[in-house]
Amino acid sequence: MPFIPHTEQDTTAMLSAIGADSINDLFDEIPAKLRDVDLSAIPAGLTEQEISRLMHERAAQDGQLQCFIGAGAYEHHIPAAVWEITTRGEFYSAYTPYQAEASQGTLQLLYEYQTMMASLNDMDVSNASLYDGATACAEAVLMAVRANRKSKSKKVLVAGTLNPHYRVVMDTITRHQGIELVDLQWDDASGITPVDALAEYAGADIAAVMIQNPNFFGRFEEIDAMTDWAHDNKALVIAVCNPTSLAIITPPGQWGSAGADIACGDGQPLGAPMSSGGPYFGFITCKQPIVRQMPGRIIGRTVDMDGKPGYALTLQAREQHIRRSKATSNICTNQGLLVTAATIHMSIIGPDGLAAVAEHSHANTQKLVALLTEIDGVKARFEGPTFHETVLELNQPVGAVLARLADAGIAGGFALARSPNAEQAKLDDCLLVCATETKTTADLEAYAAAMKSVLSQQQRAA
Amino acid sequence: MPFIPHTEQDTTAMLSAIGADSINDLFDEIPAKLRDVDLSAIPAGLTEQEISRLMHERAAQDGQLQCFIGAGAYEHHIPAAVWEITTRGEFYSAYTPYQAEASQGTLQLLYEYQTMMASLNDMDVSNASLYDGATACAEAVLMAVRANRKSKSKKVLVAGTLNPHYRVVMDTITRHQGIELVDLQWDDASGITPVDALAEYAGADIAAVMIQNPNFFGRFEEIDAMTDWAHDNKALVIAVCNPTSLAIITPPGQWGSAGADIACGDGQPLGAPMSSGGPYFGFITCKQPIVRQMPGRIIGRTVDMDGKPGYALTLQAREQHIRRSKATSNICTNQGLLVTAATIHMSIIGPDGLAAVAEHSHANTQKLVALLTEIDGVKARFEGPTFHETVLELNQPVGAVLARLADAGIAGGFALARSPNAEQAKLDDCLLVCATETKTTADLEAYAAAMKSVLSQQQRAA
Amino acid sequence: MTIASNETPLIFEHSRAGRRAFAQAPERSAVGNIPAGLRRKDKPTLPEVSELQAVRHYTRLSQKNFSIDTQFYPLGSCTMKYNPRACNTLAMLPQFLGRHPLANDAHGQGVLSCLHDLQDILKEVTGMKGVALAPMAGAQGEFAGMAMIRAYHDARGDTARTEVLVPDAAHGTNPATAVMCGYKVREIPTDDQGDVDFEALKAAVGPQTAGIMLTNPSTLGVFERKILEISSLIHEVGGLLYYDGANLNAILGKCRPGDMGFDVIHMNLHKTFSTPHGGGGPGSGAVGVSERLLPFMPIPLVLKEDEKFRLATEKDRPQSIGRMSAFTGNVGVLLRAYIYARMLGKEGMVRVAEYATLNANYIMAELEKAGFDLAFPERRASHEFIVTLKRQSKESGATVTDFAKRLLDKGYHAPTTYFPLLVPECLLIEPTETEAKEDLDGFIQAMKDIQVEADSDIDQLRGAPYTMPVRRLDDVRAARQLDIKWLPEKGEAA
Amino acid sequence: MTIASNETPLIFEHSRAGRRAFAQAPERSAVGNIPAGLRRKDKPTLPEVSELQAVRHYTRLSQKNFSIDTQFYPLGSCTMKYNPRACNTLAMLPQFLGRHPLANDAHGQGVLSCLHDLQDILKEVTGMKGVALAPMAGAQGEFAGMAMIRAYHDARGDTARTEVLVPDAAHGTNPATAVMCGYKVREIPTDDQGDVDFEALKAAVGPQTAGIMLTNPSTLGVFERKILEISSLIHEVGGLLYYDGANLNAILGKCRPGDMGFDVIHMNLHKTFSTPHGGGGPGSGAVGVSERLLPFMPIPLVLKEDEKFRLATEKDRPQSIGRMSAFTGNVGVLLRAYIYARMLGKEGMVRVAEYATLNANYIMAELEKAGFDLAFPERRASHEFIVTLKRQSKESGATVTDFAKRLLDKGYHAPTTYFPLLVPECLLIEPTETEAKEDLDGFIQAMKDIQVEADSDIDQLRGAPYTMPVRRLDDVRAARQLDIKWLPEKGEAA
Ligand SMILES: Cc1ncc(COP(=O)(O)O)c(C=O)c1O
Ligand SMILES: Cc1ncc(COP(=O)(O)O)c(C=O)c1O
Repeated sequence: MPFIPHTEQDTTAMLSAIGADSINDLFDEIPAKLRDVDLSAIPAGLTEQEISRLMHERAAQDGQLQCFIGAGAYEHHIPAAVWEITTRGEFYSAYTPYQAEASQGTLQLLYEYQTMMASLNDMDVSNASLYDGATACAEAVLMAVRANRKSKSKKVLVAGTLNPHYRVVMDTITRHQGIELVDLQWDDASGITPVDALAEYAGADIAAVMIQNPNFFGRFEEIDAMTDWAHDNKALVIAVCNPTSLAIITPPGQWGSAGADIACGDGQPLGAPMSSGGPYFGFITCKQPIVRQMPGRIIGRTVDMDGKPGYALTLQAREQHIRRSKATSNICTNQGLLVTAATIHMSIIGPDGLAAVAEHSHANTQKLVALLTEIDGVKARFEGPTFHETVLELNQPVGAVLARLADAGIAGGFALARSPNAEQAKLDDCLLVCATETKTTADLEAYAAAMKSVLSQQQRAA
Repeated sequence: MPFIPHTEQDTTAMLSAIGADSINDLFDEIPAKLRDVDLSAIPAGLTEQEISRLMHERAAQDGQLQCFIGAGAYEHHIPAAVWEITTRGEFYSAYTPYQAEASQGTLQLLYEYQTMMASLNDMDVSNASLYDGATACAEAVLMAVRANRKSKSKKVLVAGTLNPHYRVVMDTITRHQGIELVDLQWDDASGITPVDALAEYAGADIAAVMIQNPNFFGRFEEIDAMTDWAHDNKALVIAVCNPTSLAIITPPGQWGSAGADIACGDGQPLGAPMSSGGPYFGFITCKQPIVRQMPGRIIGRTVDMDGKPGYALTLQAREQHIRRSKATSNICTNQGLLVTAATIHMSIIGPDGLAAVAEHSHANTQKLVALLTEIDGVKARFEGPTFHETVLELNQPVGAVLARLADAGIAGGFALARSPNAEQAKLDDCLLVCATETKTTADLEAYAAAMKSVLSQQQRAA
Repeated sequence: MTIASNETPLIFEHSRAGRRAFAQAPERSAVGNIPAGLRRKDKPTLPEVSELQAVRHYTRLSQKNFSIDTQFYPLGSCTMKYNPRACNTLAMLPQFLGRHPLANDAHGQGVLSCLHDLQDILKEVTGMKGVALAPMAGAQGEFAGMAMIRAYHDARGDTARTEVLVPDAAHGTNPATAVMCGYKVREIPTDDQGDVDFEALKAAVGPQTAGIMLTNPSTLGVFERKILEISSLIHEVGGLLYYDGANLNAILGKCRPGDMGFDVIHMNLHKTFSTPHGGGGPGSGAVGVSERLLPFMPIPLVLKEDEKFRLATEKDRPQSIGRMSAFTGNVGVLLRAYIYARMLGKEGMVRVAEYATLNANYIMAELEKAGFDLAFPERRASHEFIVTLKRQSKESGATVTDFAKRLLDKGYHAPTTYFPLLVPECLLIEPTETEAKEDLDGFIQAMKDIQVEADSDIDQLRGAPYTMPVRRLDDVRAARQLDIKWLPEKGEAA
Repeated sequence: MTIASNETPLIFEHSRAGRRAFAQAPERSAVGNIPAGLRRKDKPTLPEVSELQAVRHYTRLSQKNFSIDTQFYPLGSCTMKYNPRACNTLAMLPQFLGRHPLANDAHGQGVLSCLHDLQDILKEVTGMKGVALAPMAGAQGEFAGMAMIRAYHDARGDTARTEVLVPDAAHGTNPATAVMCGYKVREIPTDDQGDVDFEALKAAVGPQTAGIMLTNPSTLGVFERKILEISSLIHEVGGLLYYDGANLNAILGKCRPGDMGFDVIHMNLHKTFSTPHGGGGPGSGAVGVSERLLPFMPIPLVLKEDEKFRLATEKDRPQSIGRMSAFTGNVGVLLRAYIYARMLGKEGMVRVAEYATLNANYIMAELEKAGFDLAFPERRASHEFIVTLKRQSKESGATVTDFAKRLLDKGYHAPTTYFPLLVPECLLIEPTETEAKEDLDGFIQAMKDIQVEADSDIDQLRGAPYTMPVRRLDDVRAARQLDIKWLPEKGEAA
């Protein structure tokens, strides 16, 4: 009986203490007609040795491509220490820190995380995580609508350059609460949201404006002008950011003259492996006055009976287990272990290390773009600088090119035709590429060589 | 400066506290002519990301063969929990438990290990490890010579069926102490040491007789008769055993009417990966009366100032740090972490699990031998049962066959021609095979199919 | 012992400008073509420490936690059972970790096959017709479930249904979720046997009823005996039934929500399927549905076509409620659940429920013999049960909090306290199937000893815990004098 | 805190007949053709526990240890520095772990290339002409070294050399090794500056001198200033010089044993090259040799021929002293050392010595200012130095043991105590280069505080430690009432 410690004697003794004849008797309150379950379609149990072999075989099927895809999930070097400590039993197998005195490890770590995340965004406060970047955006919208007491409209302007995977989740989650999400069109030449696009909403009742910077195309938005416009028009500003960029790019707290009101995003680049999409974690930070509208857990520092400092969950009156139907969100379990990894990750690489990662990712992407745009049939789609992702336009269908690159062991980028944002999907000859600090010059050259060969073969075939 | 935490300010402040102008000044007692070192031939430092890539590339070069080699190192399933706990910082990065109060974790674990190892061998006491099986055999010889007060001869009879890799190390290590190792020839038909081989030494001054069971050929020695003969002739008995076998095979403490006096071997099968040969660990156990001749560390249970039980190093007066030139051995650092793994491994699989591993390894080897000996040109070399290794005789040069099998992804066994024991090396058409519990029937059949194909190709080629 | 009992400074207090784990990131370099105006000028407050300092700090912090790997953790409703280590090791194979979520399906057949097989196993064991793995925790599974119920009614043009029924014993996520899906919540009372008050329920249902959210066994630790009647009642009025699967461990392989008549169910794979809780998450709230909700399942789903696996998209599932996460949900958690499910196998599933139930009933019987009051003394325990200290608290003044804190001193994590809200001074005790009799006995003895202390030395009890890194913390101060971020100017731990 | 401070039962006390981690081993099966007479009849005393019980037990036990990952550990002569985690992770890649030692070299080019490169790096950094990686710890390296010295003399027919010189400050392994190699040991005294007493040495050398075993800097924490004179002296009489590399950390990249005239050296890779000590081992005692000892190096060695790597055997090296282990030595340890060496690189090597020396001299300076007596106040510290409490112990009665135990209470591992034997009441303090100034300051403060306590409350000091899982242990009883194995009949921890 894997994972069950009972000996026959134990079971017998326990049943007799209970006064039951058999384990089955313990289920006698369940209506008899429910108690006949056929599990024959489930395979028989495997030993650890057997499952180990199976999983190794399955993993081998997936292979290991050289990754040049970004689009919301990024390959970064993760120090070996990060997951070795994160998976220590005391972190890995603990529950939510409801008994604070027996959870000071997790609680202090989360307090440190809140500090780091708030500072990275240059915002006042952070919560202890949401599910992922997409749900963080959805929660940010709901939070902004609650927090903007001046607005009645529940209307939120969303830059069309937002990560489209986030955008669809915002739909799923905000749909039932009368929220209206209005997409702003970007400028076709520059790939950023023109401040003019806002003009038509001047004076209208807008609860919030949401801007991603660097945006999905890797381009820098006019964050100062947009932020000031929003505040002038009594709208809150929701910033969506990649934490890596925040080491070297103006953080949300410094956007415009007053800074963004809420800043959120996905923490994956801070120590979470790409893992086919999860688990990652969503972060959300905000200005102090609206902290009581924040969803999710928050840890506070306090003192014990002896006046000694300690940490505990706080502001729980916002949460579902206290406030129930009036909670700021239904979230309960969050992504604690990923935050544990991120906190250790940030501690190990530090502010300079994170800046170096950002700089090298930027430089590698520039180098890659330079190499690729030398090839006949490849050009940059938008004018202007980018962070660590750039949109390229090919003279051939992107899907087929990516398939050929994959045969050569290269995950070549994200085909914008696959974007769930219909406007973005119109960029159907376009490819979003990303080269992080994990890539060597040889890797970049190998990609360019493969691209050259694929394009010339396709050309010949055509 | 990887791994160095000093900021410039720290360094300056420290130098000024010391009263030195530069770090270099701290080396001013070293003769000047020694202080000019050219390290230019050493490569520049790598980041963790760079070394990680390099090591992955090197690992990939080695590939992963299906392993049917035994001969002293065995592939067994190791529960995932074993190394996850073993590599916890508190075990991994601790020193030898000299400060007992701050090392109760390691010390209690070692006490538990001593208990398990003594019981597995059915001996009175165990030490806390030696380097490996080979050095354990060497130390056992030295110990036996010291312990056998009745003998003056320093002569030890060694069964010729001992693992030849152990045998050569015994030479290296015992050579300078006037020890005479006399090899006994085995019976050519059965592959075991005939008790008759001892007859010529009857009445001679023999310090000890060393017997491996199951022996290097996988065969069972006549342990009872040999043990009784040795004791009748005032010689001590040194047993060499594979710990896996001890779950189902008569343990040394039960050999003959009085049991062996010393039992040793390699602990690798208990949770140590094969790792190209190490780190493994040597175990040594003995009868109580000769414990003071034991080499290596021993942990004892005692009490603290409050009468509470606790653990500490004991009988240290045998060791080099106290007894110096009169110590029982020069060993200091041992193989503690491997013992940690073995203790956790034994705890997780338990006595029934270990017996099951032994039984399945035995059964798989029998199955493999049955499949292989069906092939033209393959037959069993020795008559009689074997544990989990068997010697096969091929009708073709073994080296070439193994090379072809390796091309097919199979490490097919150990060619006895490579034995460092010249007598064993005469079995030059012979192959020692082993199939542990890690092998499925499909694996065994794949090996047999590959062997069949290799042999028939070689035949055609010849 | 000292190792962890000293006050641990914050990581920031180890920070010194210019210190760094230099092996871990490249040297700084030029910022290329990013205009100066877009660049950050200040340095964020991330710690500047050496690798050893970080390793030591977080290793020591970890030692301040209770966890399954170190303590018995009978936290009701949370199913704190052993998280097999192999699940972690195998889910972290490099190919799994290194795969980008937008890599093509052809280079993901391994991971997709695992997810597909997991969908199938969960279908069988819950008796549902389809399973989607997208939701990232129980609460998100609830959201997906309620959104499907809403989509179902909407698709039929049945838009007058505005109300969701929720028993008063329900977990807070239930009402919170219903509201997020645009419903009004109507609470249904519990009868004195812990079942839903059937008469009250009958009175509450009507054409406005979109559905009901139940967990069975309920958070009161008892099996809802009238479940089939409830199911008929709700269906008769056109409502649907939602099953909160947080308590699935109690019935795994013994009976199935699908057979009870539920239309949608979420599972907490981080409970029943033993993925670790990680000090707060991540989890996975896979959802299972009945026939009628199949079209509405969240995407992506893993489809199998011609022995190949692929992710279903909006095109495949036009009626889907949509996506719950940017990509494919908490894949790493799903892999752990899959590995665990395969190790259990069909024989193992039912043992989970059996021994979890045996353990709960055993502690319940022993505590009752020792004089503790049970919330529902005439009922069987499911995998958990409730002790109420109402009487004791009157007699001795000892509260549930006092018991909880004192248990920590004795090396046991406290059960869930003050939940469900309707039972006064309650402890919800869930031992799980992976704990051995002698550990249960130790816990029972600890409870008895605390009772003795409550009767003899209440002040001693009130001062607990004594052996943790901190004594009882001031929660009120935590909320009033909000200190939720370290500020450099605050200096040493205040 | 409670987590680890409770008495932890032995794993055997969790054992119950028939309990087992069933996922971890196949079911029992028939024993095939093994005759009944050869089979074991009794069941060995291995614990019968569940997987959770084993995981919990050993996780909790681990928490009772001090370690580098949790504490400052200034254990002189032991070089307890940070063990980079990547070294462990990368040395445990599955291909490395899964390779059988007798697999052919063609399927081991990856691991062999690492070992070969390591040989080269160690040659460069020690200034020796050849390096062999076979020895499995320092003491075995010493054995290999002395066996080579003997083989050298023997090969020249120079068999009258029966004596090995060893300074009185030497580590116990030195004399023990010399004896294992068949030599007599002659002790050489130390002068009042901590150098070898050169006059005494001159008087001791002669045709009977096989060689001398030195460590430089010595275990007294000072650099042997007359090293070049010593080297000439020994070589003049036909002896060879052995370098005990335990203290290599002090001079790494700064100066080289080869340049000092040593003929053979062992390195403790588990010290200088930062492989973990694992609570006692494993280590690696790689040896480096001068030109004249090249033929005698232990096998296997890794050879590079035509860009391929292979292991040298007896055939390649007929004069070799032979094999030290069944296979290739502690390969996993060697991989860790290689990874560490590559991460340091040439720039990093020298920094090791520099900052290790800076740290030691800093603590020495501060302790001296605080009134502690240094064994050699006029000398620079190397990477370690000695404080003697002789005066204090007379004044206050406080011993080195008292200081050591009280340091534990303050969260610091004790320095090495009572070694080297010739300095009374000594503490050998080695901080290593990976500790930060503020941690050194904390240690210095702790020493001062203990001194205050020694002067004010000696009884309090003598009772230390107070915060460990146990208080001071009775070593005498441990040796007299030998209890080195748990017996079922002993029952509960006695
Ligand atoms: C009964 C019940 N329902 C729902 C939930 C919510 O699940 P999750 O925490 O995974 O969001 C929980 C978890 O605590 C629960 O106990
Ligand atoms: C000076 C000195 N020499 C030799 C040794 C022996 O090395 P090992 O423990 O690796 O055998 C040590 C280790 O403690 C030492 O400090």
